[in-house]
Amino acid sequence: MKKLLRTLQTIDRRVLYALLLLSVTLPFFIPMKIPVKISQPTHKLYDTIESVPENSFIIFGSDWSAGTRGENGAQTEALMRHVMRHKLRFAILCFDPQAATLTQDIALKLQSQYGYKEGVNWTNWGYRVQEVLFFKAMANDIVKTVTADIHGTPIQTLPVMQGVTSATDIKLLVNVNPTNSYTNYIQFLQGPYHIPMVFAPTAVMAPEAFNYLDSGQISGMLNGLSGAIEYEQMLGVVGRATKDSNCLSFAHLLIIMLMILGNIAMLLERRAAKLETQLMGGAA
Amino acid sequence: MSALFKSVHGSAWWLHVAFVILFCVAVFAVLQLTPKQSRKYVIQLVTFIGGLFYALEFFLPIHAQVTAANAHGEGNFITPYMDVVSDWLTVIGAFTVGLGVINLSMVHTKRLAKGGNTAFNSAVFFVSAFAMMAIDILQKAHPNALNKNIYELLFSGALTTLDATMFSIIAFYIVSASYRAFRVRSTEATILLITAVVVMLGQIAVGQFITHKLPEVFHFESIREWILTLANTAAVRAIGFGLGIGSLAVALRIWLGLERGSYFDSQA
Amino acid sequence: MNHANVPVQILLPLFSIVIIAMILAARKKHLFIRRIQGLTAIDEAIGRATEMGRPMLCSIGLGSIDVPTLQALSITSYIIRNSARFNTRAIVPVADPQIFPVAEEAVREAYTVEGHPEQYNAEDVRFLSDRQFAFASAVSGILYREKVAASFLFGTFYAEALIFSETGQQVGAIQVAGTPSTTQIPFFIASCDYVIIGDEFYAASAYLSREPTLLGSIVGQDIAKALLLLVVIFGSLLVTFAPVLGAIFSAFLKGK
Amino acid sequence: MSIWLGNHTHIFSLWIGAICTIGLYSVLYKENKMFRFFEHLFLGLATGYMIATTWNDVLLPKWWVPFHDEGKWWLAFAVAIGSLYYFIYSKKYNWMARMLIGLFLGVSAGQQFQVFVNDVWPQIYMSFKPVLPHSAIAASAIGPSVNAVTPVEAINNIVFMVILLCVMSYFFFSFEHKSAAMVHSARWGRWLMMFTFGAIFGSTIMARLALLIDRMDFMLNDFGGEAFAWTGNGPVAVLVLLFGLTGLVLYLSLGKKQDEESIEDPNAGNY
Repeated sequence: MKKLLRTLQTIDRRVLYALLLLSVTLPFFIPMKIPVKISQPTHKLYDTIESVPENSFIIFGSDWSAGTRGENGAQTEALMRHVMRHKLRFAILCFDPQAATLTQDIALKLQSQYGYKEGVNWTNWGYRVQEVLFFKAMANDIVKTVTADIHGTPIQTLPVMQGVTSATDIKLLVNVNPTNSYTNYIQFLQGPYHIPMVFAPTAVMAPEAFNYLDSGQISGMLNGLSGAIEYEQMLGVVGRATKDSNCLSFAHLLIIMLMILGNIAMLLERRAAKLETQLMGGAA
Repeated sequence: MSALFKSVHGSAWWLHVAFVILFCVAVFAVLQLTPKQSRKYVIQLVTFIGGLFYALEFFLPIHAQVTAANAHGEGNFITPYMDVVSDWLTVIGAFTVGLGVINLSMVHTKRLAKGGNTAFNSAVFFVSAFAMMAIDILQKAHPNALNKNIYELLFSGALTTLDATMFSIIAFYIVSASYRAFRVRSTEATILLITAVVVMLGQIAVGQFITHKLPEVFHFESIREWILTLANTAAVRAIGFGLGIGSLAVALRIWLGLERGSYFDSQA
Repeated sequence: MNHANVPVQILLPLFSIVIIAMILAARKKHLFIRRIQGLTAIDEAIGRATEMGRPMLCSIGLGSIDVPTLQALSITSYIIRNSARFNTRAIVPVADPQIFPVAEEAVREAYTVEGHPEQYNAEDVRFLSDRQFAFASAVSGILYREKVAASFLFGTFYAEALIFSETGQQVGAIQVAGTPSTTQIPFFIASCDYVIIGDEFYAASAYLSREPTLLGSIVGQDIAKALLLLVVIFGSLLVTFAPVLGAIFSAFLKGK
Repeated sequence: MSIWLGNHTHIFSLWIGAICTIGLYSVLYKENKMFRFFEHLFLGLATGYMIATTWNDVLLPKWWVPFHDEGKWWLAFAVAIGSLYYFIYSKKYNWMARMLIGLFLGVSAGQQFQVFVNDVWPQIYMSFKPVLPHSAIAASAIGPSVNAVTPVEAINNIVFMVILLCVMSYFFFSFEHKSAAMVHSARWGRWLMMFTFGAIFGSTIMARLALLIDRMDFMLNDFGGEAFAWTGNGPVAVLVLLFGLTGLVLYLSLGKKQDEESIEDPNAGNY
């Protein structure tokens, strides 16, 4: 018994690692759907996109790379599904070189499900540098600033860009961004041109962004992976996030259980030691 | 002034560059004449001027300043020079990359000479560094399919995967760290344990399911949100105030040469 | 904010003057600083490394030439000066090319000041990589292979914080950490032996060196913090009892 | 060659990715030769990439093109000044390098004012919290409109202010915390910080787990789905392989457990 209590407090870390590996892989193969509660910021985001008139032109800013794909990839997929279902025209805009191709892949994967076509319903402006200067110039003249899409096609020839010339033609800003450069969107597009903006940060960055949500500068927000899970549930689809959700639940439960187990074993051992000293007649 | 700084090409360019080099060598030679005991004042002066430029630009009153790039610009008389100065500083700063590379090469060349398994790894280092550098510069200069594909293999196939893998290793370490450290040994550790567990339960579907029959205030996700938006903001803000003032004090000490007891002391 | 607005132009110079005045006033006086537990542990950690005859790791974090990293270098200088007389080796991994020459100079200087310039080894101030996780994997490698006995983690850290401290924990190093990156402090707490929190990071050099000027700076910082707190309390009272005036005051500070 | 590589880039990339992933994960067992190899590969690639991006993104557009192609000869000064850094290796001229370092120290100190204002300033006026409830006030000639404060909000604001004051009181260093109020406030400040740190820990766990899940998604679905498609069910095949490997490693490590040091940390909780 004593030995067991000790062992439970000092499980080899490799065993812990193996358990974690189990808990994040098995749920991929066990289909289930645990309903989640939709949080306020997610609700607001959904309503914001719903309130944009059909066929409006929006910007889909995407600034993440492979490092945060776990969160931002799922968010991008969920948001893009909604944008496509709601029949909005969109342009992907990236300030990270990897984001341009990663987001392109997601759009290509989803487009057939919603009858979308690149160039007609959406376009990818690709990777851009010097965000602030780009925004300032783009706000005045989109065609001249952007010039061509990711394949080098002049954007004025694309059907998706018809009637879009300056910032006033943009009806919504979406930004999936693991860093704090989303504030550039707020400062240089959302603020000056009063375009509604929604934001999808990683869970780590979310607490800071609540300030902007409070002040109304951001109209809705997806908080990390859990935001994406809620969103898929609102959309009624089972996408990447829902599958990840089960892995997440399993892994969380594993960690909580390990913490509790270690503590119980420690307390029991302490009590046993105390009892022992009392029995031995020691004045504790 | 603008007559002097005019673009030149061909042999005139070479002449100008040679002049600059000679001029700088002369200036450095003159500087070297500075007596040893006054050198630290020269360094101090340079430090002060570097800081003064940015401090003045920030503090001096501003007025509207319309430029070609920015119709709503504003600034003071220093503002127009900001871009130029930051470009120069970026370029000069970029030369430090050479120092880093020298250091890395020194360490790994020595290991190569030693032989054995360490030498093998150092060889791996040199080969991969050279390959990545060459292909990255090549694919920018000649973006043909072959270069693009090799780059794709090295960058997306290897480098970003290694990045993501090392990043995800943290998940394993979090498990071992929380299991080992979050024990009810002291008041502080207990507080840590309890809030961590409550917040974790609030962010997974299962945790939300446990409390879904209770009134909304007692839901794990509500408690989590309250902690993160209210309690957390207040404490992080208080810490931030202290950090802000602390960093301001360090900046002032470095700028004005008041730092003591470390390298910046003898520097000043 | 790209430029100072009027309240910033008033308040920020005021804070600065208070701090500078206290530094200048402190040159003669004996000043008090309260105990900071984590910092007392530094000497213990150096002693442990010396006893075991194994090296120490002094990380200055991931920052470039910026104030937190320069402060981290100050603390590192102190650690090296204290270890120089025991001839204990200190490895300083560097993640940014711009801070690299500064770190090299600071470490060399620390050995020279203590009268042991021969102990400086150019290869122990090691530039590894400017890429976050390549740096993290290389530091892990150092921790494992050099069998580091004491690990000091001061500076700006991001996600790699836990990689360093867990690896250090695995090799049995005694670990002291302090960072202005508040989000990483919980991970240090979970896996380091001693952690200094928040502002203690900026008080560290004064606490360690007991230099009068630095202690004066601490007094100045305390006064500036108190002033800042007064502004917050005043503003809160205003928005409570005279909401309209409060709104005007906030707008004034905002500069609109 | 070019076409063949073009057709196989994707599958090669998957294989490289999978091997790199397993290579780095091997450190979870213990530091070993395989990890060392991938560590050095990683370091090498990162170094090569650093040199290339410094040239491609900084020196080429900001220096070489204007200097050489556009004939702005005075940019030669940048090289001359930048080369001062290399005097760091010379005893005699070392101080020239220090001069350049001093310039950059000054610049970062001077920029700190703006950094301070951008970080801290908005937090000041955002901390003005009404601690008593009141109804909404319409905009007037004197000032703007003010939103109503509900009793719940007022209570939350009081909690906010108390936390702010307690935590800040912990960070006063220049006098001994003697008075009972100060001692208690500072102690509560420390506890409240632990409360916050627990919350940060808990919420960050999600982000880190998401990364691991993404990696496993790559291993099982991206890599397994394509490279092991011939087995009929690639993801399951990779899963089986992965656990075979893990089991083997566990068997090896637990077998040798006796001669390894105890993993319990004698100093845990003693920070």
